[in-house]
Amino acid sequence: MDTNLALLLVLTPFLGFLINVFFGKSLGKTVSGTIGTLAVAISFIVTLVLFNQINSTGKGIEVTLFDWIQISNLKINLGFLLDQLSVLWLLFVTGIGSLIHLYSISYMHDDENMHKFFSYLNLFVFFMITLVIGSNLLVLFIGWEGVGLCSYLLIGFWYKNQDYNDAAKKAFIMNRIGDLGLLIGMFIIGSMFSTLDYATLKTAVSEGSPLLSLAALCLFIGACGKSAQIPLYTWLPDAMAGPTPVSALIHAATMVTAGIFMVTRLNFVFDLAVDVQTVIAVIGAITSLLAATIGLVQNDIKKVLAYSTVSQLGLMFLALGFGAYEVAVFHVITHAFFKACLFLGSGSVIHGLHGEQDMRKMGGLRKAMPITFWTMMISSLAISGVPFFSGFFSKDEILLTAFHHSIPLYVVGSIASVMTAFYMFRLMFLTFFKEFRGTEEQKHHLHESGSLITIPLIILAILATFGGLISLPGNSWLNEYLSPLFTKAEGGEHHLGATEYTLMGVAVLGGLLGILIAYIKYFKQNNVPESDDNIIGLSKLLYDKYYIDEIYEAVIVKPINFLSKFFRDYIETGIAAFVFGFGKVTGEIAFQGKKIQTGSIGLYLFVFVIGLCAIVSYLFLAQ
Amino acid sequence: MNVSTILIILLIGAFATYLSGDKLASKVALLFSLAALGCSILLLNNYNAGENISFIANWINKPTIVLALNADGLGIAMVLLTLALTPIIIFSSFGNEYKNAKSFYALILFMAFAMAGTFLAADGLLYYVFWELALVPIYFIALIWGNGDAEERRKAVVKFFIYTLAGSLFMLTAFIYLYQKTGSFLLEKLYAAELSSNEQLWIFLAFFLAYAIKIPIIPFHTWQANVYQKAPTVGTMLLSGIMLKMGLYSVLRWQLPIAPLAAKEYLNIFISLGIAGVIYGSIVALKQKDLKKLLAYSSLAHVGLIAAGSYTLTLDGLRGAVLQMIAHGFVVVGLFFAAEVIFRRFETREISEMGGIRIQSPKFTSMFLILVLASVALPSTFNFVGEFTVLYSLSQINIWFAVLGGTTIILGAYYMLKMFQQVMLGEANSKTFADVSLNEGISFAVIIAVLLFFGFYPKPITDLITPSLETILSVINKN
Amino acid sequence: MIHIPDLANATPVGVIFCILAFITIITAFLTIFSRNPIHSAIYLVICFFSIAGHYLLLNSQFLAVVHIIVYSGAIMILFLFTIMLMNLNEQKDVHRPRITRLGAIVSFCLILIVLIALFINSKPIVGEYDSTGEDFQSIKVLGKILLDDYMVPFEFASILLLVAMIGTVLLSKKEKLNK
Amino acid sequence: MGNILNQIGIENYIFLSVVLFCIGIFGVLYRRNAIIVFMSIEIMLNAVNLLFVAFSTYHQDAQGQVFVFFSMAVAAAEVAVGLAILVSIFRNIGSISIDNLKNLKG
Repeated sequence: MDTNLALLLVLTPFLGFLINVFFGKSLGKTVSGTIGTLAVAISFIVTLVLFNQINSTGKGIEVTLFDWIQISNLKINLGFLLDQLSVLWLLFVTGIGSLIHLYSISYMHDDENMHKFFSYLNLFVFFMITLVIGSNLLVLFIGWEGVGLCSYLLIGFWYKNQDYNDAAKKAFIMNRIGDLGLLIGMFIIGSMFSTLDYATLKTAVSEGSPLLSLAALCLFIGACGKSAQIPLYTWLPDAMAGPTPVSALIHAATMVTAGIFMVTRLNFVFDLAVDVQTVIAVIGAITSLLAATIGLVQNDIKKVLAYSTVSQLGLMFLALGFGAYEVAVFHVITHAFFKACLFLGSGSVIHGLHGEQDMRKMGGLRKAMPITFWTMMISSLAISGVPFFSGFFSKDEILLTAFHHSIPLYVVGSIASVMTAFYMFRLMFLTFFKEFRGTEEQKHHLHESGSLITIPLIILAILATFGGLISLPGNSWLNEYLSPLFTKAEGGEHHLGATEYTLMGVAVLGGLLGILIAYIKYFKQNNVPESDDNIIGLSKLLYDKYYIDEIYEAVIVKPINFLSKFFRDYIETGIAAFVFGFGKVTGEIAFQGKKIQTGSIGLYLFVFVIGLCAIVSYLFLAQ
Repeated sequence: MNVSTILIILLIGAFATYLSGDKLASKVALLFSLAALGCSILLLNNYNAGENISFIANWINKPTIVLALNADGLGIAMVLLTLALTPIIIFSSFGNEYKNAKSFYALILFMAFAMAGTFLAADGLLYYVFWELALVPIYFIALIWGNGDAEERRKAVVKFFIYTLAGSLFMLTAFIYLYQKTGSFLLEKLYAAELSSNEQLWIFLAFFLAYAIKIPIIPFHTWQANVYQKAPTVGTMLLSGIMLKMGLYSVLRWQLPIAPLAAKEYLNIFISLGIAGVIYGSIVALKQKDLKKLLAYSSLAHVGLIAAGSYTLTLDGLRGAVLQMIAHGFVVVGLFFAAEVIFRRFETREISEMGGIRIQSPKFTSMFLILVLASVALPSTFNFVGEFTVLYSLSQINIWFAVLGGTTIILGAYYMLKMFQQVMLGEANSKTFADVSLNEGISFAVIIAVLLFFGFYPKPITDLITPSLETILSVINKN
Repeated sequence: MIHIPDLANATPVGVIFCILAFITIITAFLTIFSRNPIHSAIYLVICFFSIAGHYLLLNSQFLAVVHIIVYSGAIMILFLFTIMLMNLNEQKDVHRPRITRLGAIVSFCLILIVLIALFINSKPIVGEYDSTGEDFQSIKVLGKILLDDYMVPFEFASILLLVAMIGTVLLSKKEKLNK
Repeated sequence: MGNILNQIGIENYIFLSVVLFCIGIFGVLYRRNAIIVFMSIEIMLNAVNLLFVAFSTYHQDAQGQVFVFFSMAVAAAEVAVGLAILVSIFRNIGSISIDNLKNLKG
């Protein structure tokens, strides 16, 4: 029964993928969209059933299908593990997945390759589910690379534009750098404990060692790649080249949180590697701040959201670094709600403006698109940490944890939060308030999107509002639910004292401050960001993302390409010349030797006589 | 029935193909190759049932050379690879017109015969004969039916021929030396030979030269890219899909067990060479302008990893190497076939002249993409199983080997996706590109099916090869 | 040790041998040194006759006769005809470079010294030459051996001669140009 | 009838034929004229024949003479063919100097 349920869970999206691949075109757009959505919805229902079961019994379900890879001291099964963590993850993966599928039916309706889009989305959900429910690291790795592949396919969905293809390629390759880290981590763990199975591993891991720390570090590199942390974050902003639902699903809500999932899953490993935890916290904090600063000045609506995602992911890693896994998970969930909502809202805006993404050409959309506006407003409030929206609780918990462990990182995180509030409301003011700054024709066509788009928005907005209820300070359902997973009883149950309330107040004030600055700058003073050429000074540095892409290009990509050219033009020809050299030398010897053959019989005979004499004398003397 | 049946079928097939005339040749060849495949599957069945399917007969008395064909799991796996790829290769050529087709297809079957013989032979000299015999058909195939400027082609092919022949000569010397020592060419006698570590080193090096050229391991690879480019695609497939594996297989079968001390002592050097090939091949592949050359360098990178895995002398390394050999055989044949499909339509192999194919041919794009992904070892493809096992075994020797060898997954993705982007994506090309025909589709589908099936369920192959690899390892570790 | 014939106490046979040997060597040298090929040929004929004399001295009359017929008769006539056919004379002989002459003299001396030193230093023959008195070289005996033991080579020799004849005819035939 | 060698000695025959043979070699090296070269070769052949006969007497065995007989046959054939070749060479290049015959030159 459990096996069947698990298989149903995994294979329904895969079936959807197959149907859309082979018959999608003939089925027509609506049908293929419906099939895609249904496939994910069925998974969602199955997840609900499973969730119900696990929540009541409190026990995980393990399903083993068959042996997959045999290595001398490792036996790797293709198996699934459905426990609290994975089912929780599945809930929002399939839940938000279904909503986004639904949304896409309308959003992608004009695209000729809609069936392909849905097949990729279904494939993505399939791999994401595999990632989440795999019972060992290698099955996770299938999903891990699989979602990377789908991300590649979907970023480059409009494949006629080579820039988009570049972005897709970049995403895949950067992910692969992380994947190598993950693989190495697996190797180390595999050779240390002879297993990659979570359950076995949990009992096997007992004490920290340098090697274990190295493994944890390698695994974290993997997480960096997938979850867009320094130094591997640059692909995520570029990944916005894909259609907006993709950005919402893959690059905000689900795939990018895979790194956090993995770290949470292996919490028992990371708990023993304290140094690595520090590294994680520091990198998370820095990423969070760096991305937030870049987000301050971006003018592309999706870019702002992308940097915001990176920044929020940084905050989650900050929490992970302190061992507060449930806090990170909590933020993953609330973030999934409001960030998906924001992306879908921005998609709705872009859809309404026929592809315009530059905020400088928007404005005043509040009246034309009220539902979009209100849902996005709610989500912005949530992400800014305004009290009683979901983001308030989760972000506050993170900062609280940070405060308890390290004041500097707390300060960094807080500054990032203030910035978040600022750029989100900058986005809101520029997009929805004041006058419309686009062309007359666009203005003419302004309209609220259809119900297939607005319904998911509304649902997500509701979730973004109330999502915080699952883990109220002092009375956290989530912590209790997840507690079987963690070895250390840490983080969750804060005693709500004066410090905590003060911190909460500071956080709220910070958020409000950010909103206020945005209000003054973009509403009161009615500033509109300068066009690209006129950006100078610090803004220019921020606007150009600290030139990190350029630095990578110059330090890594260019040298490799140069090396490739050098190898091709010089080393290859050099070795070839060396090999040919043998032939040449032989030829030369023959050519020179040819000259001895003068053709003069006299000479031959002379030499013959000398030789004869020599041989005869030798034989004679040798006696 | 024993394994000699396969060889006889192939040999008869070669003659029958030659006699059947140009029109029928391709079909007759396909028929015989399928018959050989069927026969080998039957034999596999018998083998699994515990039947002895080896074959032994006297051939020459002085010096003692025995017609010994030994079929253990490893040999059968390699023969199956050969015989599964041969029909695919023959079938994939159905879209092309070859002049003097009867000789062409007869040569293909003859090559399959020689290669299968190499994988089965258990007598040093018999093995050597098969090894060299395989060189003859590919020489003619590349020379006569190749493409590009005839003079340059001749140069490349002759270089290849002499180069590999020269390498093999050292192997022959080693065999003769071993014969002096043991009085026999038989595999088990050679395994049992008592050799000092100095002798082993020389024998190891002599074998290494032959295999390093065939595989090829850098810096012995210079023949490869040019021959791959100049040979007709069928020839390239035979070379890269099967013939490379002869070298890799021989490392496992002959080199390591006969000279284990040398292998152990210089383990790090040879692994490093393999890994250097991985990195070097990947980097050179980045900037190739010719599609087939790019694939050739990618092949160089992959076989480097396989070789590195073989030289680890661990069960994982050997097993991963064999798995990767089989996977690579299929994927590289698929990729070269894709290059051929493009060539049939665009009449070019220059990457810069392609682009925008995806718009016109979604099916081909999907198939090509799957092959590209398999080539970069995406999990759930067969290649991942092999690559993971090999990298794992490398990590057991030294974690840095795994890190450096693992760069293949980054660099591999880089050059393959770059190539895919330039070839397939972008704005529509001015030239029309018809989507894959039924014949082409079948070839692709078979290859992809194999790759995906074994990607999830490699157990049959693992179970088949593991006992013989354990035997080899026990010989290696005998003292 | 080298045995120098004592001319004072020489037997008649010894004297004859000395004279014959002298003639042989001198004419052989003259053959080589004379500028005119015709003279060379004449000296060679004399040389051959002297060798035939040696044969007679060794009591092999049959060979002596055959020698005269084949060499002096057939071969030398062939030489003479050829020389005359080509109309060769002294002027036609090309100038010999000094290095060639030097080389020739060096190798002549060298091989002579080596061979003579060799024979001198090898095991000398001790004692008398025995003679059983058995007839071993009369025409009768030779004919028997030739057509008995050496039947097959004898026939082959005839084939050889036939082939040589055919070859000669073919070679000396004037080739038709542009056939 | 005593052995003739008792009066002359086999050494003298050996020396005679050695000298004769060396004269032949000398002739081949010394002269450029192909006909004279030919004659020198004949001298060498005769030197060997002489030795054959001498040893035939020494061993009281007719086989040596049989060999001389064969060697004469071969010499005859050789001279016939050789001269024919010379004639045709002369016809083609107008000279019989062996310096001009360098087609074997590499």
